[in-house]
Amino acid sequence: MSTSVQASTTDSPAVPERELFATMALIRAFETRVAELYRDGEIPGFVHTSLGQEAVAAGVGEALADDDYVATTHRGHGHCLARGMDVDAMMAELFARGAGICHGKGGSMHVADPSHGVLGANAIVGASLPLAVGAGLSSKHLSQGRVAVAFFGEGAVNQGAFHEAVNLAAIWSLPVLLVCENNIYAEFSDSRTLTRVPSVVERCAAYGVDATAVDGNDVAAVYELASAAAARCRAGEGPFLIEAATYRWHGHYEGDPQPYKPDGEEASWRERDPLEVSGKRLAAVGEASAAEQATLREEAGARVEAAIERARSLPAPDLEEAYADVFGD
Amino acid sequence: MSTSVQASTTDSPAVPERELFATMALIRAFETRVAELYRDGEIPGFVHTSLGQEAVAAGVGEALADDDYVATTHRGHGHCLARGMDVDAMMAELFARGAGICHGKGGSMHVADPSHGVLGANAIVGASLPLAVGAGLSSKHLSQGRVAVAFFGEGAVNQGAFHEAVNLAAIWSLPVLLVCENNIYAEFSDSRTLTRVPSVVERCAAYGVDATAVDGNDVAAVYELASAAAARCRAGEGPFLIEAATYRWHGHYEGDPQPYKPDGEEASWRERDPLEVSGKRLAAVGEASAAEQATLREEAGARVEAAIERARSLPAPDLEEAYADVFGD
Amino acid sequence: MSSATEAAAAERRYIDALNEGMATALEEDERVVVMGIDVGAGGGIFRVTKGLYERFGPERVIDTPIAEMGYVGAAVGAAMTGLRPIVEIMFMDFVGVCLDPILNQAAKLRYMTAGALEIPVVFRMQTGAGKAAGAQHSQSLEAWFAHVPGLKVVLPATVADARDLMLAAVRDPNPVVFVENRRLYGSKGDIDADPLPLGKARVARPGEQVTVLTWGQMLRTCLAAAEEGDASLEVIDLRSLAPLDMETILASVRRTGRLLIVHEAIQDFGAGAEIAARVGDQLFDELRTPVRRLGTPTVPMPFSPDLEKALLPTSKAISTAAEALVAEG
Amino acid sequence: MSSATEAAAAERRYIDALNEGMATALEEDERVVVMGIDVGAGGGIFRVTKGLYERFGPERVIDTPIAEMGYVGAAVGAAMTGLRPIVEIMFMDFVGVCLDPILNQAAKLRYMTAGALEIPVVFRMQTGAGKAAGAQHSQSLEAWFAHVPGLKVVLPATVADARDLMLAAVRDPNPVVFVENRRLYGSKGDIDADPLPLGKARVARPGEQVTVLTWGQMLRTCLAAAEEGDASLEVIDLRSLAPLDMETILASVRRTGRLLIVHEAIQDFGAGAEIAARVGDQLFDELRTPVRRLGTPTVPMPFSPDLEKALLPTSKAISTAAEALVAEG
Ligand SMILES: Cc1ncc(C[n+]2csc(CCOP(=O)(O)OP(=O)(O)O)c2C)c(N)n1
Ligand SMILES: Cc1ncc(C[n+]2csc(CCOP(=O)(O)OP(=O)(O)O)c2C)c(N)n1
Ligand SMILES: [Mg+2]
Ligand SMILES: [Mg+2]
Repeated sequence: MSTSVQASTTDSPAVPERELFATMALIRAFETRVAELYRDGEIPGFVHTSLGQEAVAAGVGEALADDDYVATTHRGHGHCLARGMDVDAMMAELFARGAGICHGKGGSMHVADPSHGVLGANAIVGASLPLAVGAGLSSKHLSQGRVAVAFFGEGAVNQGAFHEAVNLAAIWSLPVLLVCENNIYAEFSDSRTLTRVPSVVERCAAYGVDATAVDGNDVAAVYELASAAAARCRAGEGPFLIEAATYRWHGHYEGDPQPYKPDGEEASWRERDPLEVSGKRLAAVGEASAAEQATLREEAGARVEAAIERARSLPAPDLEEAYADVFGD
Repeated sequence: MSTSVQASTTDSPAVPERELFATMALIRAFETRVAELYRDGEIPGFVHTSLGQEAVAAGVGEALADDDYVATTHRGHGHCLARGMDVDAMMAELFARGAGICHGKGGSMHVADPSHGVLGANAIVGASLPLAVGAGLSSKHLSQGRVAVAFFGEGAVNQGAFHEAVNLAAIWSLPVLLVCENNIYAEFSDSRTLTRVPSVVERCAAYGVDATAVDGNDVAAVYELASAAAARCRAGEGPFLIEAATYRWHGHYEGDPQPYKPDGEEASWRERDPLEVSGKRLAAVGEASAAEQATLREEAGARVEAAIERARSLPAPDLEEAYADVFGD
Repeated sequence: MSSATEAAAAERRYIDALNEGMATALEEDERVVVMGIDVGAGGGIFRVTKGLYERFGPERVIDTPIAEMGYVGAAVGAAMTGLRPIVEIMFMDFVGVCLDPILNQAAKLRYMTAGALEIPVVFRMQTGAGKAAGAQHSQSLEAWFAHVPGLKVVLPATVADARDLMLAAVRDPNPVVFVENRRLYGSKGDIDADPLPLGKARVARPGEQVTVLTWGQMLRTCLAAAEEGDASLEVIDLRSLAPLDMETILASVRRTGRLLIVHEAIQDFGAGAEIAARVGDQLFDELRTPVRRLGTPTVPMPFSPDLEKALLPTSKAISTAAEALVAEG
Repeated sequence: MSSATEAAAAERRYIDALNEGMATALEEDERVVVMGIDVGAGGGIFRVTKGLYERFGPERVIDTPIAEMGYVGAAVGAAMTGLRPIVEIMFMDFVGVCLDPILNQAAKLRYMTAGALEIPVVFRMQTGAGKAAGAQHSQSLEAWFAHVPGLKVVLPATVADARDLMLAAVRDPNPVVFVENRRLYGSKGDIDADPLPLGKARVARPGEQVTVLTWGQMLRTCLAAAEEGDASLEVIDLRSLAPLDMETILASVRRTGRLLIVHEAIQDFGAGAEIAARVGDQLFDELRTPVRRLGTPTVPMPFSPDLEKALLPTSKAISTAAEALVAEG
């Protein structure tokens, strides 16, 4: 049950590695600066960055069609960027500006852009799962062929919402792609101590849902698997779970001193930097030299810098915003 | 993982089949009369009987020590009787009398007797599981060697509470005995349509918890398995799950017309009446002849009749009862 | 002439009017689906959805496992993505296992996305005491939902409203908590030609001396009190707690100078308190007597029908309280 | 002399007083355990339980998976069977995933068993807005719990109460909802020599013209208003919503003739309504002016710090409202 989707070189589309790299570069630049801006007090609230996990967001994001749905978590910036959320509007949101994508009412933990299928980051662990199941139900009911993706961490797997939602996706055979980013930690805890079965793929057998583990720091592998899985969903074969092994370079939240990370662990993961894994391949096949990669990264940095400058210059929301959008009519 | 506890004839205590039969006879008599009394309007509220499932209650109940804990469900009469709950006080409770075991404030769905370790029937599907995990935590923390049993139906397995509780019992290695009565139906639904993995034993692998299926209509088999499992719990080997295949002869609630049961299904289960399965064995080994069995059943009937007569004669609770026991001081 | 139109002429039961409301909603809008435990093939545990499965099929009338967090969350996700689900929570007490999708998702995501997400979902919940269902199946928690910005809360008390408010709730672009009282299911009445909109209270019986404000099942009790007692009572059926039609309330109390609020829910911190507080403030100089409330005392609902009856407001208690107000000033 | 006693002399932070209360409880009673997500090795996400794990070990200070329904339910089960758990729900908003054990189990099982079960459990929840945490991490839902018979609800506003109410809650034989406001964690103050019992309100500042009743974090704002404004305010720190100390409230309002209730929670259907309703009734002839309330308007809490600030009651708004009352009569 755990390997029924293989990244087969014959069926799969060619891997758009250059685009994947560029997306990762954008996420890297965005998260790096957000961490600094948060430290410096320019971004308020809670912030959870996905530095080190860029390949999952980019690989899955690129594998989806434009109108597919994504429901994500407190650590959702990368997923949003990979789905094409406007960098300016997103940065402005983190800055709590009126021109933010949610008019300053959502913030980092709630950035959303339904026009890009992004149903939102979510501050409740596990909440993305039932919501994505609902989106999958809509897609099936309305015969839209849209895939609904739920991103979640391995920590969320212990939540009842995971259990109930995966079972529903299974019995209703919904086009739901379950993407677990297993970054080892849930806050300060090593998730391997919080279950006897740390493999999410194995746990998934309880629902009769096919699942495959993938190297979450290898964007091409993620892309190939996600493409195949999305195609399967679209073909009406029901849900599929991807467990992407990855690592968050930063703390649970920005500022977390991370005493719980054993010596050397982070360093060894940083050695497998998703951008370098991909970059090596790009250089090897001659798709993008080191210099070209540096340019892509600079462009990403400049894009983010421009968004920051713009965000800084924008005003806070009008006070009327506080009272708007509670109800529709 | 699914067969690590075997009913081995050498280690197991001798099966007290006569006692088991007597307990089943008591449950049968009790439930049969409760169904009638409910139909006749003598018992108010909601009533869910366990007719046909007596072997699970008796087998598990007898396998436990006096101070073990039991948390059960809306269908809990049998479990309570098997744990020695006073028949008079229990019947009086169902009649909503002041002398009821809960002073008329609990009723069928909430009969409880902490003095017999019975933490109560419970009207919330799945609620027995976290409560039993808590009782197991107490037992372990206070080094009491008490086993905490959670009874639940196969329908409850789809609840988040099941998922979370089993995982907790596993990682904390608690003396929790999980007893799933798989009677095929959850209300009007065939539970096999509500999951892709109808075997609860299989689903249990997701938690790394050992589990064994048993013929829930064979009281000796249940008893042997439960004894071995309880011994394992007591020895500090952590939780264990028993999936007992059985069938409820009556509807979900008394009065349920049961259109959902296929023709012949109930009849075929009635052919494997737990009392007859056990009775045949008792007669075969010469422990109790058919006549003696009839006497045991008559005694049980008389016991229940006496409880009914008594309950009928008792007054409703004093009105002050309504205001008592909200808080302790 | 459809059968629905024919039926509109005749007197019918509350439960049939609910069914008719759902049937009409399913008929007039493809996007409407009904979801819940046994709402489909089984026709609902109380038969409220009887026949809908046969008429609209399993894709529109969807049976769920016992997994409220999952399927209520899925309903919310489906509502965000184009469906208009009517999702049943069998007993209001069960919100204990599935509040997050209501509290943190449905109620807030329109606001947090600055209106980009629309969430037209109806949460049907059956509520109320008086059937000896015990403390876990008898609660009236409407005050909780009224306290949550972003939720509408309707409580049909009449046969007409059972249909009309159902239709209004389904057509509303916002999440609506739809509270049905089990004791009303068998009550009979006519359908109004001209439905009152959601959000308007209704003067159910004009009177001169005391305004009696109530909702749900207590309307009948208040009307009985008006018949039985000596004071002239103006009985208002509030119909919805959010929106709250203060205009109708204030207009009535301005005339009578006296207000008695009656509800089945626990009086302390119940919804009546809000209305009492507002009227006490806004009509400080016009009130002849203090605003009084009559609800259930602060105890869990006991199983015993006698105790239950002693706790719930009676028509006698209502008329006595009203007369006391008249005597006071 | 223990370090706790030494510390008692000096000024300390609210967060340290909470920690000290838990430490003392763990010290004085073997049966006390602390449970929650990262409360152990990690010392708590806000460091409230810092050092307890090192001092009392992993069996007494227990880390849990992200599985609130499971571990909160287990805490309730443990409380029934001999332990006295202090269980943390990290943000009050998360009760959406674990209300059942609080609402239907802890609050009701003593009553339903006619006192046979005692459930001494403390539910710690951190609450409040003002930190740009967004709508899913900023709610004050104390009114919900106060509406549930069988729960005590305490809300320490001062450093002294952080310790004293914690100890009182742990020693209480009933389930206690213990509400901490994150914004108070860093506030400083002394420990009282003579703790006020749980259930008594405290006159935090005597005054003549208007009684200002509040709790939790708003106490500081009300005290500031008393300093800044022109009216003479008597500020009462309610400390607990259940029990509700009407005696202290009525005595004060009898003298001042005016009452302003201030809370951070949404004003509509908030806890202030109950007190306003009671005072409006019981002091109808003595009130000089209507009872006024000041809470958050009926909108989800926006992320933007500017909007958040605009919604929360300020000292200016409080003194203005108080002055308006004085001007009114
Ligand atoms: C229901 C709920 N419980 C607890 C939290 C607090 N919390 C936020 S993130 C988090 C850890 C999540 O771990 P994981 O799912 O592995 O995601 P990661 O942070 O590693 O991306 C916790 C416990 C929450 N937001 N919601
Ligand atoms: C949380 C919750 N959801 C739904 C119900 C309604 N309900 C009561 S019993 C039941 C079916 C339970 O099925 P199963 O667990 O198989 O137990 P059985 O009735 O077969 O013994 C349901 C849905 C409930 N009591 N609690
Ligand atoms: Mg993680
Ligand atoms: Mg069953």
